[in-house]
Amino acid sequence: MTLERFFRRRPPQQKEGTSDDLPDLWGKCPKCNAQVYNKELEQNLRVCPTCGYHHRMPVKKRLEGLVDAGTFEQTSGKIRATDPLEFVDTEPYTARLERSRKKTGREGAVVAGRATMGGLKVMLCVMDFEFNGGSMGSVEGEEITRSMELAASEHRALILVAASGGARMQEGALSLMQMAKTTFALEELASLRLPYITVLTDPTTGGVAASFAAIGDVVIAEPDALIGFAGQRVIQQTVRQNLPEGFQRSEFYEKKGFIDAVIDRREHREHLTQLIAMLTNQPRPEVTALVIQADPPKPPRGGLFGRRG
Amino acid sequence: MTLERFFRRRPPQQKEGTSDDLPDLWGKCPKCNAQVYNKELEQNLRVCPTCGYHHRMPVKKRLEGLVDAGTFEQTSGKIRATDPLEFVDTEPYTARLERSRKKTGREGAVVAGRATMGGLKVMLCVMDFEFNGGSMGSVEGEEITRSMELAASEHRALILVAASGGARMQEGALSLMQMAKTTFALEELASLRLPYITVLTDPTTGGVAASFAAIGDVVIAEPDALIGFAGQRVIQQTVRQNLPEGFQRSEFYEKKGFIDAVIDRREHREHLTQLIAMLTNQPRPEVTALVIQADPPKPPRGGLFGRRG
Amino acid sequence: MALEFEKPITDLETRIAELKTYGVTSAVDMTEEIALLEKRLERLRLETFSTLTRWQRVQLARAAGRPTALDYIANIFTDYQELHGDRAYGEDAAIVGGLARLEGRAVIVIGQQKGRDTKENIARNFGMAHPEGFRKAMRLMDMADKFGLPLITLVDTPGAYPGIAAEERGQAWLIAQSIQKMTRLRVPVICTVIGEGGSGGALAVAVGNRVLILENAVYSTISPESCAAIIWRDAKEAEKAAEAMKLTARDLEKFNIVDQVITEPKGGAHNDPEAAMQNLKTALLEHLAQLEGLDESALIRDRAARFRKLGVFEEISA
Amino acid sequence: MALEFEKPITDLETRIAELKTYGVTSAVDMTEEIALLEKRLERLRLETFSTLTRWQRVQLARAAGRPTALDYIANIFTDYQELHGDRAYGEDAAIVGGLARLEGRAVIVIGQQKGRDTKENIARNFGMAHPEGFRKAMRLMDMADKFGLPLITLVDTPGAYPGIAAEERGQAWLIAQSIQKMTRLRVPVICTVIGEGGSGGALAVAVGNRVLILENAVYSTISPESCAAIIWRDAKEAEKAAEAMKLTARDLEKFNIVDQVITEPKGGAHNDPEAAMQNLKTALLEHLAQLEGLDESALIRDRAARFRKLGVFEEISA
Ligand SMILES: [Zn+2]
Ligand SMILES: [Zn+2]
Repeated sequence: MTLERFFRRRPPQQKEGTSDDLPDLWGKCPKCNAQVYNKELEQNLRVCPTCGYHHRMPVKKRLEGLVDAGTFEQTSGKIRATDPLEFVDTEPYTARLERSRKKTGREGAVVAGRATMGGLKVMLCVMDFEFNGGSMGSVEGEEITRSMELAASEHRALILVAASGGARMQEGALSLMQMAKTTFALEELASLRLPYITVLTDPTTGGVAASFAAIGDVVIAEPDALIGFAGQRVIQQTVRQNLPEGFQRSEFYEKKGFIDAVIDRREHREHLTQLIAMLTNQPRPEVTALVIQADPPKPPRGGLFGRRG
Repeated sequence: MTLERFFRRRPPQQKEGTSDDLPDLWGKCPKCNAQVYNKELEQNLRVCPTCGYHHRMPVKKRLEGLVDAGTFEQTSGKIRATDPLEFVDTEPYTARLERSRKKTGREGAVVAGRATMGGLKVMLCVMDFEFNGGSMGSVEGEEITRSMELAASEHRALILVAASGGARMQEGALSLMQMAKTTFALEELASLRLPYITVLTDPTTGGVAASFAAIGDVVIAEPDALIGFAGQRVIQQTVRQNLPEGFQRSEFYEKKGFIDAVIDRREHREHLTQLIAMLTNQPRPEVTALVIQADPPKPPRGGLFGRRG
Repeated sequence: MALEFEKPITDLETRIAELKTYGVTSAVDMTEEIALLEKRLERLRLETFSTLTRWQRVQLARAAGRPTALDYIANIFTDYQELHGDRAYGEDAAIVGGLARLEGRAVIVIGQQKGRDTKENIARNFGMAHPEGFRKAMRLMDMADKFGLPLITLVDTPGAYPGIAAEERGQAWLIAQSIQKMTRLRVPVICTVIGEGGSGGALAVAVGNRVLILENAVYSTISPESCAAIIWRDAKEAEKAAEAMKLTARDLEKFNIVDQVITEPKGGAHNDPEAAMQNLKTALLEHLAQLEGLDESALIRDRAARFRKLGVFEEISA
Repeated sequence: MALEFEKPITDLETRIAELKTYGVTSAVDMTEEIALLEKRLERLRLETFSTLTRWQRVQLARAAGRPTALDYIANIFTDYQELHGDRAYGEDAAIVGGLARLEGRAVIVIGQQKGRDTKENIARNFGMAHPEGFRKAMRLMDMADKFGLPLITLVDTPGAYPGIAAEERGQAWLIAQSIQKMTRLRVPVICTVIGEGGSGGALAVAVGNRVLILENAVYSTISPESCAAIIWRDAKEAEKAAEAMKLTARDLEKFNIVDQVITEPKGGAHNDPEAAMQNLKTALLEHLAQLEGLDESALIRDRAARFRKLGVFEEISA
């Protein structure tokens, strides 16, 4: 599957950004310091083979790792941000937008589209932290809302992969309103009993954490992702004490009861597919092994999908 | 209003128990040690005029303090307990039952009936702690269930005044099942948008606390009432430490978020009436002052019913 | 306590009062002078309040003497009966609510409550709710929904509380749940920003069929101070940030984020609370009358449609 | 670890095993003797287990080697995917649950989970849930309801945990809420007491269209020890209490508290877990097949009618 195919619906005037491929080199894991060959890291979905550290994942790579090969068909990218507030701080908002566009080759922080997973019809929304910190402006809210509407009308389960610093300041309260707008759009999905599953990745904070990302029928998270409403600096300034070890990380919130399961990225494909199949009471799909996966999958946390009994 | 009128539907074979009137004497408040003339205490709905201590309230006195004079019409008392388990401990269950019957003049720990409050149609269930510690057996569960059904069919709001040590051991799991049976009967009330309000009095614990008493649309409690699932002795044996001051009392649970308001008994009549009127969107009823009330009512906690604005 | 920009006005008020006293005690007739000065005062007030900067509005929205939710509740409604608790963890005094009557009509009212003095502010955490506060609000929303009672909310919070315990108990999730709960209510929902509409903590109780705002209230996705801290790395640039953020009632009206701006009396709500309350009451009654014509599913559709339109972007012509 | 009354059986088993070894090593033919002894063992087992006292059943229901909820889940279901958390306060390991398939049919399964060793027992609080455990169960029930998935619960708890924190977080309210949630589910609900059905903590997840129970499981409103402590002021009288309480599967069947008693293999579920699981699986499939014929409101009515009948009393002829 080529990347072109992945993004065949991208409007022609948009240039593709960087390839997202890692250079053909050795790198160093920021957590365990182990040397790792980038090709191997890539094949391992950017999870450190030594310690399991989850590197940030470019959107295209993530989609490749999730859906049935060649089935992703992009629906997003037909709208673009304007500057309704004429917001200027150290530079105009329009300049910031332009930089994000150049950097990512996108019009906003949300990539959405149709695909199948194990043959099941799904809709996916993946947030791109590289676009203005994954912040939620009018475009992002609209993309997500349209995806929800499309999922409902085409009877697809919806998977949303969150990565966001929160609301987009430069769009003021318009940004805030996206939290409500997207939530409204979930109702039609719910009434059709279509599953809505969210995947929280590092970081998922602010207005995104406090709206559509939090209210998946099932909420899973990647290991060690930063999650929460308030930023750690703000909290520290408020309470004037050190934050506890592991505070606001995936494992913390799993223990606090807010996340269904912390799941290794390499298991998402199988896990999400089986969840959707069960929630919609469809026969058990066989999920084809991911070609780019190099090492054998680890035993899943908190439950097994292996057939037993 | 005579007590006979209050209980005119009591089956004739039942003898009335003790009069429930306090003897014409001076008594001593167990909390503040103040001397109080019993007649005065009675007029004050058995609330200590000095410190506000709430003495236990006999069922008839409570009904008298709540409903429009002369409107109570008893519906309970047509069934009686048997001894399905043939339970014998230090004495047979039948002997225990007989003692409770003699002591209270009732067949069970629940007195139920129709009435009006400020002219609004209500159904009331009041538990009698004097009957086997207000424990819930088959008869009690059935009385409450029938009251709920009757309230639904006659379109009445339901007020339940709880006082119970919990399940009735001597009826085994049959007692436990009453927790579910009564809860099912609430559905019809809910679907008709009829309010169900519970009043927790000292003590409300065990299976009663953990079923119908807890799930009122509004849950109010008398001051300083003992409330909770597990008994304090059991908790102490489990955790082997002293229980905190005020643990499991009304005020404790108000602070912990489980009770809508702790309300002085002398305000229940007005409070409950206005609540029901608002929940059913009926015009504001004028509640006639309670004749037996001797001292001026204290300002209500947490809100006023006085007309303002 | 006058705000900085109100000083010239209050100073002049003091002078006039002094002059009046002088006139009485000295038996010199100052009537003419006083009349002139009072006209001047009137003009000064008008000038000041018709040219308020956004930052000045922020200050007004937060002014210590400004009426709080419970003040509005006590004056606009009757028979208020406060209900407490979230049935899960605790009672949060930063959010109040219960049953009340609005011109006789029973409603559920929810308010974000700031303190009226330091002591109360500490008890109410300056109007910043913890998760249990939002859960309490949700319980009241459920009650409104179950009994078919209109829901009136009064928004006034710097934001959800950014503390360790609040995050531990899932602040993000509770805000999201509260928003979702409001999208589903089968009753008329009217929300009014009466002071500060701070971010997700405000939105959590502001998903209404109508969203109203008082003239000097503000509503934003972040406080000007925090915005300034992020952009200029200096919270003191808040004035600059407030200008950029377009967070005033009139700004929000332009983007359809609010449906009506409720006029405040001259000098702001804190100068004549009764008048401000009367204005809000009139608006609430009008909107409620409109909404009571809609059935349950129409109310949900109306609310969804209201929010569906919010956002500004352009279609790319391929 | 054999229970006291199982000792004669296990002793005889040991003897037979020794004899077999002897037969092999000494080359003396013991076939006949062994056959005789094995018949004797069979008879002994039958006698013991057909005349179990109630107190012995209580001990069996609590036996250390008895299969736990997760054992049943692993063997009866496939594709089990555990989901965690209550979305409000915490994750409670005393209650487990998630999505799974029962012969291919997707269901929600909830189990009360005791530990299989001391360490796990501490982690799982001996199967005694806190409020967050019941809230977690309720969340799974909501999921079943939303997606139309049958709900299967496995009951095995000494009771809800009687601790300070549990009471502080509203144990009574959560049990009541969970019961109420179950009364409203629009899906088939089948509950099975697999070990100890302890009081309100058990009932909180046992309000089903069908309530099944394993042959040696018990279900009661209080533990025999607590009952004895109250009545005789001596927990050691538990045996006497157990007799009085009529808490065994067969007792409960008489009062229609359970709909079916699932046969356990000879010597109890712990002696042949596979067989016990197979028996339960067969029963679950049968009952599920019956219930899947009912529509949503019929399922609720069926469940309500089942519980409406429970209780024993007599009408007073006036
Ligand atoms: Zn590493
Ligand atoms: Zn006293």
